[in-house]
Amino acid sequence: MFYREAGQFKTNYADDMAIFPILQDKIGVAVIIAIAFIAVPLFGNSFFISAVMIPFLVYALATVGLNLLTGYTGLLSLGTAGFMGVGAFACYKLTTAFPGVNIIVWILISGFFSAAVGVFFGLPSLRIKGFYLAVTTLAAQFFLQWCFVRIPWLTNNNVSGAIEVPTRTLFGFAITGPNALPEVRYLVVLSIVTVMTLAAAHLVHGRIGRMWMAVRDMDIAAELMGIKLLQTKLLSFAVSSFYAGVAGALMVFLYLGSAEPDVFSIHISFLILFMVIIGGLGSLIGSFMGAAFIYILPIVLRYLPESLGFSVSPATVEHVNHMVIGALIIFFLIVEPHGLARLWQTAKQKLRTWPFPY
Amino acid sequence: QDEIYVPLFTYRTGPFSGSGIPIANGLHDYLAMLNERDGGIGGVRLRIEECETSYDAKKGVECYEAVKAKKPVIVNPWSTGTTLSLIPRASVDKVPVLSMAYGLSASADGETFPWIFNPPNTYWDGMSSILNYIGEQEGGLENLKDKKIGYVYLDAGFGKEPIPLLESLSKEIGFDLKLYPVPADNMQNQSSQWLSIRRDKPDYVVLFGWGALNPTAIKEAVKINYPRDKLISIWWPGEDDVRSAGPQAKGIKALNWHAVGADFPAIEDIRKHVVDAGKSKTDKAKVGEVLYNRGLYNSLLIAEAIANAQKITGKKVVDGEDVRRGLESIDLTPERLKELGLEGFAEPLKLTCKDHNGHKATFVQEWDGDKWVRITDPIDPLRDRVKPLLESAAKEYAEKNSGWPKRTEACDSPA
Amino acid sequence: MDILYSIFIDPFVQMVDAPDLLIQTLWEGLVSGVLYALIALGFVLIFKASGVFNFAQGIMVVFAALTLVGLFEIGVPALLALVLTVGVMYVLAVGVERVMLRPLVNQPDIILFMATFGLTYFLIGLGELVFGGNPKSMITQELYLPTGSVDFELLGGFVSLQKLDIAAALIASIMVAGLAVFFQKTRIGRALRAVADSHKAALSVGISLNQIWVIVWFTAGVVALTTGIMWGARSDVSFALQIVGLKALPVLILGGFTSVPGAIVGGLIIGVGEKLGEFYWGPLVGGGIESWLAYFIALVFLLFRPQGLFGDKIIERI
Amino acid sequence: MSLNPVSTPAPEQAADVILSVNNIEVIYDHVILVLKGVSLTVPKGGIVAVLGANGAGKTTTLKAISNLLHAERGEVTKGSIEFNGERIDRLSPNELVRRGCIQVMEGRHCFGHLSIEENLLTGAFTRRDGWGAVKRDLEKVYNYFPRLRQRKSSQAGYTSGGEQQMCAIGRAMMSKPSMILLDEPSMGLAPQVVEEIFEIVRDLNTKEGVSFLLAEQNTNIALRYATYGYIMETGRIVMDGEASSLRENEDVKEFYLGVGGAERKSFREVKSYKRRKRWLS
Amino acid sequence: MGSTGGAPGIARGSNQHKGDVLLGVENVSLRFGGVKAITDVSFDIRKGEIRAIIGPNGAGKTSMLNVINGFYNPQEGRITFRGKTRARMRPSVAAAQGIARTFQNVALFKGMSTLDNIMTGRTLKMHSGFFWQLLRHGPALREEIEHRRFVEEIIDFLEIEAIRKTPVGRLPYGLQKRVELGRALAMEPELLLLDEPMAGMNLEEKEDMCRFILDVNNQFGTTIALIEHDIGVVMDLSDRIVVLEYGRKIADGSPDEVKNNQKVIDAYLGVAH
Ligand SMILES: Nc1ncnc2c1ncn2[C@@H]1O[C@H](COP(=O)(O)OP(=O)(O)OP(=O)(O)O)[C@@H](O)[C@H]1O
Ligand SMILES: Nc1ncnc2c1ncn2[C@@H]1O[C@H](COP(=O)(O)OP(=O)(O)OP(=O)(O)O)[C@@H](O)[C@H]1O
Ligand SMILES: CC(C)C[C@H](N)C(=O)O
Ligand SMILES: [Mg+2]
Ligand SMILES: [Mg+2]
Repeated sequence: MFYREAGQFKTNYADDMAIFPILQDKIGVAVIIAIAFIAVPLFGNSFFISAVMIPFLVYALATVGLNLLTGYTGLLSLGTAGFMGVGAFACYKLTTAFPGVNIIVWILISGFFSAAVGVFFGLPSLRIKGFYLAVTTLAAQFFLQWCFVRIPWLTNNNVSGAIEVPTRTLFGFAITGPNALPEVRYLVVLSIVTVMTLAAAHLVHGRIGRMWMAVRDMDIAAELMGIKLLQTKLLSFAVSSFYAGVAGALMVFLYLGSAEPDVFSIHISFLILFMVIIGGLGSLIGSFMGAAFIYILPIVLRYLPESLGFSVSPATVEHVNHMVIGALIIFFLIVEPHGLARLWQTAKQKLRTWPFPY
Repeated sequence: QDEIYVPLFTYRTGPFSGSGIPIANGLHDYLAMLNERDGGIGGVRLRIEECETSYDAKKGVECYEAVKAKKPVIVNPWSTGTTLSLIPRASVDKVPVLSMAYGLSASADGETFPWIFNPPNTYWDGMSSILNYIGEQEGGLENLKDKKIGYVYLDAGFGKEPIPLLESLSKEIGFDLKLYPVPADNMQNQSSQWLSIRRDKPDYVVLFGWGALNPTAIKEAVKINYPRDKLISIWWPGEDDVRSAGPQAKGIKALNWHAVGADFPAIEDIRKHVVDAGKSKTDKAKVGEVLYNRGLYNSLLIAEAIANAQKITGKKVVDGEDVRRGLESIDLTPERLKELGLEGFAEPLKLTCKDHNGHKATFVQEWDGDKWVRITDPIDPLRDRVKPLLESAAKEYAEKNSGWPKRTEACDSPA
Repeated sequence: MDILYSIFIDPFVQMVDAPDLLIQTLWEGLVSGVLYALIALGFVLIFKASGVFNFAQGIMVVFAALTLVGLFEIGVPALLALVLTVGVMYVLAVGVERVMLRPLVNQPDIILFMATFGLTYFLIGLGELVFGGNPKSMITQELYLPTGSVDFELLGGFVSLQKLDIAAALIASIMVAGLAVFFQKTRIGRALRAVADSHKAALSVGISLNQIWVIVWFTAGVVALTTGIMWGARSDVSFALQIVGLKALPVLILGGFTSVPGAIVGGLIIGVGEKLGEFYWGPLVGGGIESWLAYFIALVFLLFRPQGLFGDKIIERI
Repeated sequence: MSLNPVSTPAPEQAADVILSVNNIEVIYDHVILVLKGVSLTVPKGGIVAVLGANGAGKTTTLKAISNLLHAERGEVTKGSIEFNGERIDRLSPNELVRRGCIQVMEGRHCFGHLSIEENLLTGAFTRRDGWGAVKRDLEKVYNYFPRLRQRKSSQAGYTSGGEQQMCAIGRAMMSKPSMILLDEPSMGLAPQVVEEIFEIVRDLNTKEGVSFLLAEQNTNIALRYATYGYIMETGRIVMDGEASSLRENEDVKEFYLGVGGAERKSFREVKSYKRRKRWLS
Repeated sequence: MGSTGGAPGIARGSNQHKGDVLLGVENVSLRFGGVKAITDVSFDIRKGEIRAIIGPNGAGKTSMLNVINGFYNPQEGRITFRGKTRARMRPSVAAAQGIARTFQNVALFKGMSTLDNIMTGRTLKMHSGFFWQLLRHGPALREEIEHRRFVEEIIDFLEIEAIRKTPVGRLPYGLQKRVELGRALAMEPELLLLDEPMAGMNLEEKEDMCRFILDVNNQFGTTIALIEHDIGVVMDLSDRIVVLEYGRKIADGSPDEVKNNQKVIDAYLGVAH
């Protein structure tokens, strides 16, 4: 009843093409953003902010990036973690080489490095398709990871082969390093993620987005319509890896505070891919839902028993955890193969027609 | 009612659970025993909680964030990787980090790292002790000249830690060093590393392994039939790791600094109050195995630190701040050990504000086919060589991380 | 110059200098190749027969092995345990078909792929819950697998072949041969390929997906068990093994997702390639290149045959 | 002339009815209501045509019968379907085929990677009557479609649209069905071939007593071969009757046969103001 | 240009003189391994005409279209388009030169709405830079709106307003074909290749489709190559017809000539229509 576009007539194309054409959606999003920017930092405790929200946002960003590639352009990638790593190490080198420049700038610039790497490993995508394409990205993943381990220069010859995040400030607040307050780090991450997500939304709703989707849905037809496959795919790789790179930099600089190379292991690549799928291929909101599902749910499950007062051994919890998550994944796929986002839409659909069944 | 919160970072799952489980049990059971037997420490119960990290640095940090909110008096990362990420935070969050015989070797320097403790020896001490021992075999360190020493290690923070030392020593002494890194995701597939060993024929092989790396390495060693007595490991292989390689594994050596076996009053108490009472996850036979006792030793230090803290501050319920001081005034004399029902369990240990480690001697134990037997007297690390390196490393660390805090913490035990 | 020498000349000099090592390396390569191939084989079976990219194959290997050892540890005689484990794998197959595949019929590959990830998670949890996380050692003797090695002098050195590895190689080749025939020649085999092509169409001609799926998943389960035994005997039976499962990916991709012989050939190429690479060229760059070499090898082949060495040609038609 | 504007089961006594669909309702994706109560019956040995515009729901109806709906996340929410007097709404497609009811899907769906011959053989999957019999039927199919014989060893994915259509029909024939659901058999076929196919349909029908339910756009030919016809509009049956009587019906002529008045008028004459007149629906 | 059947604006002058050759096909042969899809076929298409290609199944019609817009490269023969001769070229180039087409087995972008599908047809005509796209402001937005307007005209023209936002995957076959036509039209092609646009349509819909084709042809003078199996349609619409059989050309001429050509009757028409 209350969720209706009825009576909301679009008088010009601009409105009709807006990203959230329906008023209720606009409001909803506004509310969420308000909560994220105000309520969370005010009321969240440090664990919630720095061990749940920050990593969640970082993953969400990476997921958005991968979604552009896999969800919108239909190119499967298992190299995300590798590209994130490139971003992180690039940022580390840059900020240690030029401490003067603001870290935010470096974080964003480091994205371009991973974009470049991404494009390079994207080259075979013209010839290699589907699951087969996974091999190039896997090669990227393992090769890059190997580089992080093997090239001491990347870690400024740090004995342990790990990188320590130096303290950097913004408007006098420490935003990286040990003394950066969780709230501050959170707000920085949140802002970056919000802006970049918006940009992504713009892309996919415009010409470029359509080109990507065309290539995804039927590349031959797309080519016969004058879309240049290679350029389109590479662009997608570039943008996607850019997002990954920034996410990686954020991950190390604003979440972990230090990183061993194996932070960017293949498992992260898989996790992010699964966030994309569970959330919904080709859906940006989905990316967030997916990230929440795969990242936050386990944490909740892990601390649920004790908060309910059971004393189960953490190992057992972990095991049961695995089982529950596995089962849930399958369950949700069965309920809605197109991901949580679509589930949400169907729900809205029902809302529209409510109280009538269809 | 009051309690002291002691989180334990453990890993009972994942590729490293093989080593993680006995450790976790040792850690838990000793503290649990204190609770059961003495109602905690100084009359205050310990709130013991495990957090599963599966030896994953990221999860470790997550655990840290999770427990931080509940004001832990001490954390034991049980992963060099995690330790490295915690080092900068410890001083900020005022939580002492006890990385017992692992982690950043340089953090032995209490001046630079007031909040980090890694007794009783650093990996550098360990490595140098091994060389020292090899030296003895060869009749003097100088005879290592032109010998070949292979280093098989987990290619992570842990395995890399001693490399700088090895390199400088190989220059100094003149042995040539061969590195055989084993990537974490290839632990169970080491044939090429060991083929290379077969080619290079190193005179000795030093093993820095953990989790599934150890059993596989030992199997491979047996397979290429590398002389077992020339394979010397750091202190992390447990009984199972060797046992699974079958009888041929006989003769393999490893460092250690504490007793193996269960005939100590304290461990009896653990049996009585915890294991038999079904409050432990360990299987009875494994009580007293090397890694179990390793975990126990770690808990011993925790308990000691808390006790000291209570003494120093006069408070019953102590916090991280106090326990840090407690750690700095740890002094495990033989008498004290006897008191604790662990007579002769380990060498005496004394920590100070400057020295957070002790750089203790270790001994070599040999696998006789079904248990570890001690075969040497205490072997000292090459202190004179390690010390300077450590100090410069500490300095370097502070410089690298611009704005590294100067030590402001008070000192109760000026050495 | 120096560089060039050490890259292009020196390794070969070494090979000639120590032929025994070369042969040993090749052998090691072959053996790990065979083992990779066994894992890959599981993938291929399922992919070929249902278009499902079974991410869970790696964990099925561990799960099967753990069940076997676990049963043995609670006192079941080895051979009985073996039989029971086969039974368990069958139950698993049926379960997967009922709970997972049936509702997801005719969904895009990527979705089914995702579902198998769910399965992976589930099996890990279940396995560790039941058998505990700590590694177990494979019951090699009890299963009458040969141990020890045959060593022989060769060109001034010695080569030692583990009897176990030889056994592995034999078993693997038998399996592969059998399966290859099964797929190409039998009525079921044809049906399997049809299903892989299009679930919808297969349904419409009355092929029973359910029956087909149980068959393949069960077969894959048995393959997994064999793999588990072999790997377990080499290192330990622990969840770390599942990581080795990843190595099957380049093998698959190289051999072609849809080809049984492809799996074996791919496996051998990768196995030998990476061992040689690591052994002779690895040291130049500090070793550890095994971790990615496999993928680059696969990549190179793909650039020439985008569908893998033996994979079905990708039909491009408008 | 029997014209029932409201659909009622066709006038055969239940005995020799092979298929009867009673008032079914189909929903896709839990929200999209597509069939709003469709009923039809096919007499044993009958050829029944379902006609109707795009999106009327012909394909959906056929899929509902052959139980291929759930593969498309659609489901029958009301009504019942009986084949040879037994409820079949819960049967699995392969069970249905085993009982002799097979569907030829709209738009080919051959197995691209299998050769034409292998495609045909998969059709015989449910058969138990031995290789000899299968071989014979294979020959029969080849005789019906000589073109397939020529291309028998080439991958179906590479054959022309029409060839694929033939392959699909041949594949269905291989299962020795007693009833075939044909969805748009004429689509993309050369006129001759269309004639051929319908001849084949008639042959199978007369010689082997196979019953047919066909969804067809080519009303002309459909009504020439069918015995009985249903006309669908947006998920409802709006009219049904003997093929002959339908052919005579004015509206049908006007909108489906295009013989408004005497002779068929040229497509060039089509005026853009001629908008679709609909039966109440 | 309302919804009453008028074609979208931007009429490209009414060059109705069906004179000069727009596309020439000379001695084209195409083989796939053993299969001879096309053997030595030559014909031409003149500006502004509707040129039908008919023939039995597997005759090589679709392949011919694929050759014309560069998806297949013939082993022999040359293609001349707008005076430029070429042996081989990438499809994207052909598109850029003004060749658009629809496909026999609908090749829409399944995941996208009708609107987006047709919008992709405009891709080649949109140029706003990447960074404007990021902001979705200034040029980017203006461009979007302008082209949206054009697409809306096509939507009216094809009378598919109702399904503007529906994912095409769910549309019934007939409508999909219509959307596909729209997508091709959005490219404002010089030469429009239609591969069985009326397959699977009932009479009424065929009539509509014919109307669209004729309108397009008249309003823009768009040249059209039409493959269709409905002889009625072909005879009525086309100016000239090529007949292929087994990849060979067996007839070429006006509908009447073809209709009465015995070869054609035997090979294709069967009973004379
Ligand atoms: N998978 C699906 N999901 C949602 N809606 C669907 C789906 N398949 C079909 N529909 C809808 O059901 C209605 C009927 O489709 P159907 O294919 O049965 O029509 P049809 O009569 O076969 O049309 P045509 O003659 O073009 O084949 C259409 O409006 C279509 O939009
Ligand atoms: N990519 C390809 N590979 C192999 N053979 C092909 C390929 N494309 C077409 N053919 C063959 O070329 C011949 C002509 O095919 P084409 O699709 O052009 O026929 P058509 O005239 O369009 O028939 P229809 O009217 O049924 O669509 C067919 O025999 C087909 O099998
Ligand atoms: C903490 C140790 C027990 C584990 C491993 N040896 C490490 O240093 O990381
Ligand atoms: Mg239909
Ligand atoms: Mg064609």
